[in-house]
Amino acid sequence: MTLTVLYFAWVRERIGVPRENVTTTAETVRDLIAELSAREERYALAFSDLASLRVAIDQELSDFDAPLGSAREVAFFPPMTGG
Amino acid sequence: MTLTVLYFAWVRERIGVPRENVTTTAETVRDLIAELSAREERYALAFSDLASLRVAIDQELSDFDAPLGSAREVAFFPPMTGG
Amino acid sequence: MTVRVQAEPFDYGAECDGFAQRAQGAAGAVVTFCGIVRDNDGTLTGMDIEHYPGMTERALTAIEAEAQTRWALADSLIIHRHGPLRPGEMIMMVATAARHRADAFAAAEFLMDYLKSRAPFWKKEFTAKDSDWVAARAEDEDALRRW
Amino acid sequence: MTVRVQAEPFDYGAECDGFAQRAQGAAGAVVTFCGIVRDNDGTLTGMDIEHYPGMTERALTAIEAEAQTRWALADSLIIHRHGPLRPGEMIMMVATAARHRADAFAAAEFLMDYLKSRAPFWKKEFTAKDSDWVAARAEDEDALRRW
Repeated sequence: MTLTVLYFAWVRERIGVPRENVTTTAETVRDLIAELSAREERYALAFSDLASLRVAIDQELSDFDAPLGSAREVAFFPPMTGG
Repeated sequence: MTLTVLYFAWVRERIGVPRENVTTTAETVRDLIAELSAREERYALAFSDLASLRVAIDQELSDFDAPLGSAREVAFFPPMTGG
Repeated sequence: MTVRVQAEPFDYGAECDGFAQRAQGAAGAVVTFCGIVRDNDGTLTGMDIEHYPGMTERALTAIEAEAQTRWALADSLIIHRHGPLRPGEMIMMVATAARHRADAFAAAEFLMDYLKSRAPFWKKEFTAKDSDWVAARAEDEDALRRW
Repeated sequence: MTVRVQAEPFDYGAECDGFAQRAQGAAGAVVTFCGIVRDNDGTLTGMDIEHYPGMTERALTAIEAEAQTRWALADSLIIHRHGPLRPGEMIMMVATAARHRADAFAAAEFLMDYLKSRAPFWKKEFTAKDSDWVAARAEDEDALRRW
């Protein structure tokens, strides 16, 4: 499965790109994070504290144990600070 | 003591004037109401239900047992409906 | 802190804009409220607002001063009209500016709750058939208890 | 119900005016909120707001729809800017119109609470020395629990 993975705010800055295509066999968000973290230090750093991260699947807020299913877009970002 | 007595909204309509000077020896608002009510039917009618009336002494909300003291202006009106 | 009691219409958009412009820098949050004459499903032909000149300004100023002691406000504004109004016309507005939104919202609601029941205004509604003084609502009196 | 996400400034006064004009007749109460970039006692030189195009509009539309189911709203509006902003500039606004003021106030506060913590915006603040992402405040997350 190939996903578009997006990063925002300091997650984007740590990983160094705003988006990338990721080919993965991960079943859950948590699996995907483990896979990316194993790849390179910059991912491990960005994902080191899950409590300070949020995830959206196909533009809907989700959680780390959510199955990726037929997701096309996964986004990682810090807690939102709009308004 | 001579007071300026003001009436607003339906109190004004029942009494028939927006304001008048009243010479009185009343010690409290309640005394003044009794004095006016004894004068003419229109006052008795306007003052018949004190629960639906409010009073201000010198432009400050007060209550029926308040002493008139050196008041110069007493106003009677229904509960307020601003906003 | 500003209080204006007037028969003339006011320009809600211009008032909001001016208020927010003056708040810029000091405040991060501006809340405004505007009250409009409802047409009551088309039955209302007009409204007349009576007030107590002198006491009205005193009461509104006191309500604003009380809000100022309760919340950290950068500024506040109350405008209230009196006299004849048509359905759809704006009756009054309040505006509050504060560092954070919770203060601005709470103060605006406080100003509204108090001026509804503690400022000397009385509304008379006119229909094609008759006219009647608007009765105070128990929920407006109850609303004061939360402060 | 309107949602606008834009880099351009918006005219708060004109938006308030237009919103209130459209509400006239149906609604008796209009509430607006405007968020302004605070200068943090003069230390802030600017702000940059990042967002998630696509998800932002979806999230704001969903928040407005939720408000619509909870309160009897005649109308609502959300405008939120992104990109670089200077101190004193307006970041965003919401407006609500309802028959009674309690609904208009509650819905406006609900929209604010939700868009603060559930719409994908992130603020970065710049000073003369450095820059940093604004941390989410625990009290903003807590504010959601009252709804």
